[in-house]
Amino acid sequence: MDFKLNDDRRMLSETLDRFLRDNYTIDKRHEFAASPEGWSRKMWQDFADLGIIGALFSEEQGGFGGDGDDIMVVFEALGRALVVEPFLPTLLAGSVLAEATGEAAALHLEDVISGSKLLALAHGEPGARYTLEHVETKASEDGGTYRLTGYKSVVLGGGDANILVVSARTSGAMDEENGISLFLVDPKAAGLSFRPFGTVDGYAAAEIILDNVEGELIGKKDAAYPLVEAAYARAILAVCCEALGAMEVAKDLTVEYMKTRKQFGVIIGKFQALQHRMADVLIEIEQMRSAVINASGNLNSTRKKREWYASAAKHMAGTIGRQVAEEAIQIHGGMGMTWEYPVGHFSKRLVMVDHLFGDTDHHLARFIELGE
Amino acid sequence: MDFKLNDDRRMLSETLDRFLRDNYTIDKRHEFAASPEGWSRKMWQDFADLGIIGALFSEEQGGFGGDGDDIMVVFEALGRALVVEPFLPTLLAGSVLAEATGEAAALHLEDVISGSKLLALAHGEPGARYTLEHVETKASEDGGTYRLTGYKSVVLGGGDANILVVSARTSGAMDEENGISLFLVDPKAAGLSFRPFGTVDGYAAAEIILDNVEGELIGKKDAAYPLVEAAYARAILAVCCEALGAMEVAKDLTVEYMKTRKQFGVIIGKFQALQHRMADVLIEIEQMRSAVINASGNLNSTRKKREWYASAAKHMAGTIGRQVAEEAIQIHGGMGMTWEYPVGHFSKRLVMVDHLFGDTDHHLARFIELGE
Amino acid sequence: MNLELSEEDKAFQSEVKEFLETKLPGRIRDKVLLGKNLTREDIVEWQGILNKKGWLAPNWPEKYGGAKWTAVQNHLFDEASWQAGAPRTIPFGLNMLAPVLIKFGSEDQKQHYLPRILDGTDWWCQGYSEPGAGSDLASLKTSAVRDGDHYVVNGQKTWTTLGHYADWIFCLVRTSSEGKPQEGISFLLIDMKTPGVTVRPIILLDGCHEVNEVFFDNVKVPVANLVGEENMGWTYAKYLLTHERTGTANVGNSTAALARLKAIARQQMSKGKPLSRDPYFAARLAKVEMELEALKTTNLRILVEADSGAAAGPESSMLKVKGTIVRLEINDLARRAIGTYALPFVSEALEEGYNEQPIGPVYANAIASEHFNHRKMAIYAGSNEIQRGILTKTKLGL
Amino acid sequence: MNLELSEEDKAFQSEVKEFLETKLPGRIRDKVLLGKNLTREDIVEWQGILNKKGWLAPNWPEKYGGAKWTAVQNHLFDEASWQAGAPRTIPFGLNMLAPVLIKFGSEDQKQHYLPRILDGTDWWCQGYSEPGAGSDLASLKTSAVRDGDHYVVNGQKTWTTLGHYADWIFCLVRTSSEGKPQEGISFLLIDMKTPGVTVRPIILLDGCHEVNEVFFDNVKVPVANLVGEENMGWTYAKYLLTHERTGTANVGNSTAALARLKAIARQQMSKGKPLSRDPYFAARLAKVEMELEALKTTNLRILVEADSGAAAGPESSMLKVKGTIVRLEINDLARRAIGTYALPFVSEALEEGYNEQPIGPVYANAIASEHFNHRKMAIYAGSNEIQRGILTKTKLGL
Repeated sequence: MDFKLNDDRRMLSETLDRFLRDNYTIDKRHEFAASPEGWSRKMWQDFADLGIIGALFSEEQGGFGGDGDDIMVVFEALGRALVVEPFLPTLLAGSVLAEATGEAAALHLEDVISGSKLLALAHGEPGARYTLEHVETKASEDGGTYRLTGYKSVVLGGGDANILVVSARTSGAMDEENGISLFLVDPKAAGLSFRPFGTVDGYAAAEIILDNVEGELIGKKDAAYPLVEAAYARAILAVCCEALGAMEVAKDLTVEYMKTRKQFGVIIGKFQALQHRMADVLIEIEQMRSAVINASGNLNSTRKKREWYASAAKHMAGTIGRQVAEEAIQIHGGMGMTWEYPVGHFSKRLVMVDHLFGDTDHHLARFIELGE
Repeated sequence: MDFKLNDDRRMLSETLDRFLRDNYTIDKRHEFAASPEGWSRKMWQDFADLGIIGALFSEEQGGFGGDGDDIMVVFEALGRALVVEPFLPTLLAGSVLAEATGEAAALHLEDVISGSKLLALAHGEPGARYTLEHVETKASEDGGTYRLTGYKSVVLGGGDANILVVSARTSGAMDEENGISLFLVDPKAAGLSFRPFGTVDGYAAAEIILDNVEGELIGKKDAAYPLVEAAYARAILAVCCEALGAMEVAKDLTVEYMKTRKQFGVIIGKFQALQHRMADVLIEIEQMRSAVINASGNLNSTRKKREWYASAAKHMAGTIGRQVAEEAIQIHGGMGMTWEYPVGHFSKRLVMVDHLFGDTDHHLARFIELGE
Repeated sequence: MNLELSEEDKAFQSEVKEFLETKLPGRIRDKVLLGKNLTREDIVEWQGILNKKGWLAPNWPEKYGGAKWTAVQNHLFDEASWQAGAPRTIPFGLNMLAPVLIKFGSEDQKQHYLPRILDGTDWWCQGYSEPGAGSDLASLKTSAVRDGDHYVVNGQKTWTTLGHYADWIFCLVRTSSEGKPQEGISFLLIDMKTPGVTVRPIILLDGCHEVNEVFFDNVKVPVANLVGEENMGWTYAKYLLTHERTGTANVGNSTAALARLKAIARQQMSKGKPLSRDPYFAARLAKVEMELEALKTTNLRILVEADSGAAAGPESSMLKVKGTIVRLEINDLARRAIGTYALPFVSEALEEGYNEQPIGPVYANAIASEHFNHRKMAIYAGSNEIQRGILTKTKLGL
Repeated sequence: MNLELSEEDKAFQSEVKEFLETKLPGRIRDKVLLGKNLTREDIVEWQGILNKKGWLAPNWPEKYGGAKWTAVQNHLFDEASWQAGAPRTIPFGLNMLAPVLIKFGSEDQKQHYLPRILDGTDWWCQGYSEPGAGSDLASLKTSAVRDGDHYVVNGQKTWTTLGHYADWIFCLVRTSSEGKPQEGISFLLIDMKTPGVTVRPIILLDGCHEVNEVFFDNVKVPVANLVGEENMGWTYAKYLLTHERTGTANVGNSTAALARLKAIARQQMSKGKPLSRDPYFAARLAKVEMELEALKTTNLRILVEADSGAAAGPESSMLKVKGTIVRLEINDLARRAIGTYALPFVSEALEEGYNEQPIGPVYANAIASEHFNHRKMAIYAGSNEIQRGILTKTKLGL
């Protein structure tokens, strides 16, 4: 057993932290989020040049990382800065792509890692809630060409992708794991329409409507479910790490505020009721860190263990995230409610993370099922 | 709408409170609980003479009360003193008996109200958990005589009753509401055996094993379920009121202790973390009181409303009881862990109430079902 | 005890229901039910309708326009209004300033200001909190210095809700620095159009403009605008805290919100069943419903008792704490209920006249932003920590 | 990072498992697994077996009998012992006195006392708390006044666990009232057979005799029984707090208890299904299991870091708080799991030789009483409130 990062990861962590400290203040973040695209192309290229995108993929995928530890290091730092650039869609779609295809993927991934192409995975649908096996979008074959029709909802990075990876049903019933296939779709293809939007916490996403759109089958027909599930496990780990980073900052900002804000002639940090609540927050964040380590350490374990620990981490990100978010706002009082003061944005992110890749209750049910 | 007790109930409340204050200190309570029977015959007669047993039954049942308000007044006072005498079995079995039979009941109830006879309802079984429709005990008819065979578990007051009311299946499957009938059984009847015991919080109960025991059918054959359910609703209200009384005392003892116990040179009542926790306890107890008022006010409402509010009250008695019990012990520290100091006994009662007539989760599920 | 409504109250309930059904404009109702932004005009319109019926200020003395409602009737009106999707009335003039004027104001002040509150001439806002004086309100610093027949006011107020709509502001100002901080505070009425008054928006974390900073730079206020006696403002402000309780527990608001949440939960599907039948969601819903059912009774117990002349007490602290916990929990369930569609946020869709098709279900757009916005409930009007402190002192005696 | 055990640790784990399977007497194991009362002899017997293997005091320096275990090995042993139903070793001599003696005691004291702890000659108990000095330990009053080559000790200790079994007690006593309260405390070893020492039982709320009051009435204690320097006792006691952490998080104990709880939940039936498939019970179980899985890692992270020479820190406060919360939650689920059979309590059934058929399932009898007894965990060795205070100061800097 070993709970230390190796030297490469420590360096990656320091590099990224330093870069974000220098280039990604909360004001910059608001500026990027408020821009027309909702994020910064320039920053994205800088991240690529720093090797941060490459750190998410293994050497055989063309990157130089791709382990749980890499995801932990990168996304915790991104969470501390509330980075709005499309790391989550890149990880999610990149993971699927890398596993689904061999050489074709390598070519695409090379461009993704260099920052010149953007990916998104269009998988979720309005009727799916958080289940991964619910796919209504249909792909029908006609003379070797597949055509896709359906509706994909809240596709992270969906409005900006140069390549869309779209799941569709080639056989089986609506809620079956078998029968789902993956397709590469050109976002400019005929029949494709987008409704891009920003999320309430500042990230770019889109609804994607497919009306008889041409797609290129990648990977084995009907057998995409395990790939999608594995990619989501990586994305769950990533978003939990992001949440962990945001928790740390929300806690630190709150403790700082408690040291400076005076009421009744003393700093509010002297009020024992608040102290004990923050001590609990501290403990819970340590638990969150451990849950993330468990999920990371089991990313290459059996499917059952990987998913069990991923669900535990995501459930805990939901409960602890809520606790940290609420305490941070409440202890800040009015200041916590403002746009201007940073802490509220961390709270928002912490709550909304619960709506990505399955919420608290979804992963509770899943944890129970997997444990049976 | 009116939230005041009428004059009769106010007098009943004052009489009982005064009597308990004068005659039922915590030391007396321990003495009664530690006696061979586990409670005091003399106290029981005194309660009867004061009219406390009669207050649980309506005039047409031979008493002079029987409303939700009567149950509230009596059981809250009993809970404040942790009275170990068999009020709950008397209410439970008496309610069933009064509804099941006409004149026969009146005769028995007269003796019960005067204190000369004791009743118990033997309904629960080892496989039933908290469901009321699960009855495996069988009653078979042979020439007009019924004979009962089965196992009844944790029968409150079961070891001391002069008359047992026993439920048994006369038709239907193990978990059906239809097919349950009620029987009067003489505790000295052949084939009946008892395993009396004390509960961990000091109340008398027994396991009852029936091996071809003669029983007298009361009420309509196969149709006892609604009577049993209605009687349990009354018992649920009663035990929630008992819990409410115990909560009030546990809170008061804790606040008293906070005013006298010094650590670090000040009374611990000055520690804000403890203050806020006790403020929450205070609020929760007021909520418990309201839940009890809701259950009481709907006791004669439709079945659905009666059971819905009863389940809400019992669920809340479970959650709030736990919170009060734990805070009381925790804030007392070591003293809360001792037999000698009273507060721990209130905590024990509050936790164990969760195991009577359905626990927190049982009533949560029931509340949901009834609300659908 | 008796939980049934009297015949009289039942008749009142029907009257309220019918009034709301016939008089509440559908355009306004739809905005409220979908969480869209109400304009100043919407609110003024609705308050005008209520005023015409004589129901805008039911708890004022009859001679000023009150309706002599009992606590139960107040509760019934509150509940029905929320259920129907009526906007809340703006409390600053109606429920916060008016009781103070009625109790402590001069006859001239009453004659002048009260009718203008009712008929919508004056929109009032509240000037209590300051950057350094939130929970510790008594430490406020905005000063009013007597200069002939004027006070000269300097300082800053903050968290001024709808201050950008207001014509007038009632302020706590420091007129003396002698004695305890509470002893040098006065209650002053200030015309927002007076030179030297500046309103600056504070954007909340949901991106909305609702509260403001108000700056006073040598603002001249006639001495006639002082309410009651100089340096007695703290007493007047405290009087308010124990006076108006009907809405404290948020019972009407929560009841309506819960009903809407249940409707959503029946529509949302989870693994092939309505979400309302998912055991974990159903459990969350049931727990908050149990709490709310109990809170309704706690609320009525306290209101009816206060009505019957029992001393106004710290019970409103309980209502505030539990009321916000319940209300915020319902919001939390609402954002859970809509799943991934909690994420999209189209702020323009909150405005009147937005006609595009919504992203996701029509009820979803405002839910997350409202969730964040409502966190203020546990902070304003005495944070839940302040309320627990009050309970500690008054009810626990610690 | 790496969550896998090394080959060496896996081998160690097997060795421990085999040892427990072959050497732990079945009679003792059954008592532990059913929550029955262990006698003094049971414990002495098991400690003797461990001592023979060299595993009774693994963390002592090798020259006194230690085993040079790593943090991970300590954890593995702890986990396996609980799982197997081995009694816990009594920590007072082994883990609380011994490290102080080893660090601060004289060579004579080490030579004399350490072997007697190992071979079971001396059963030690701890004399820290007093009626007026619980959380605020430094306010202790039991006095030791020097009189020639003796101290004369007067006062009272309380909550003395298993004091009625003990041969010796190590005490914090007041030798000076100068300076801060912490500065006048000494660490003294007292033979329980000395005239003037009286042990009086305290019955806990589960009816069991486990802790005691110990009274000192002019008890003469040789000066040679002073550990280290006079008035330095507080430093020695604090040293202990940061020294022994393996069991603080209760991880081994909780893991075993959770496994047993799951077995019960599979046996108990609820509405025709195993209770483990009841969604609400399953949710409670899952939540505590997630917490425990995280706590295992939190625990190992902290232990491994401490092992690697990082400064001993306040992290044990986290382990204490979360560890007791998890452990007590498992108890709470256990009492829920057995339904109505949580109620019956037959205290004789906890004693050896009780042969009657149990009331309800055989595993049920001790569950409720143990539930109440275990509440002590959140109180003793620094209550969870004290731990939160430590975290506030040290980790939050408030």
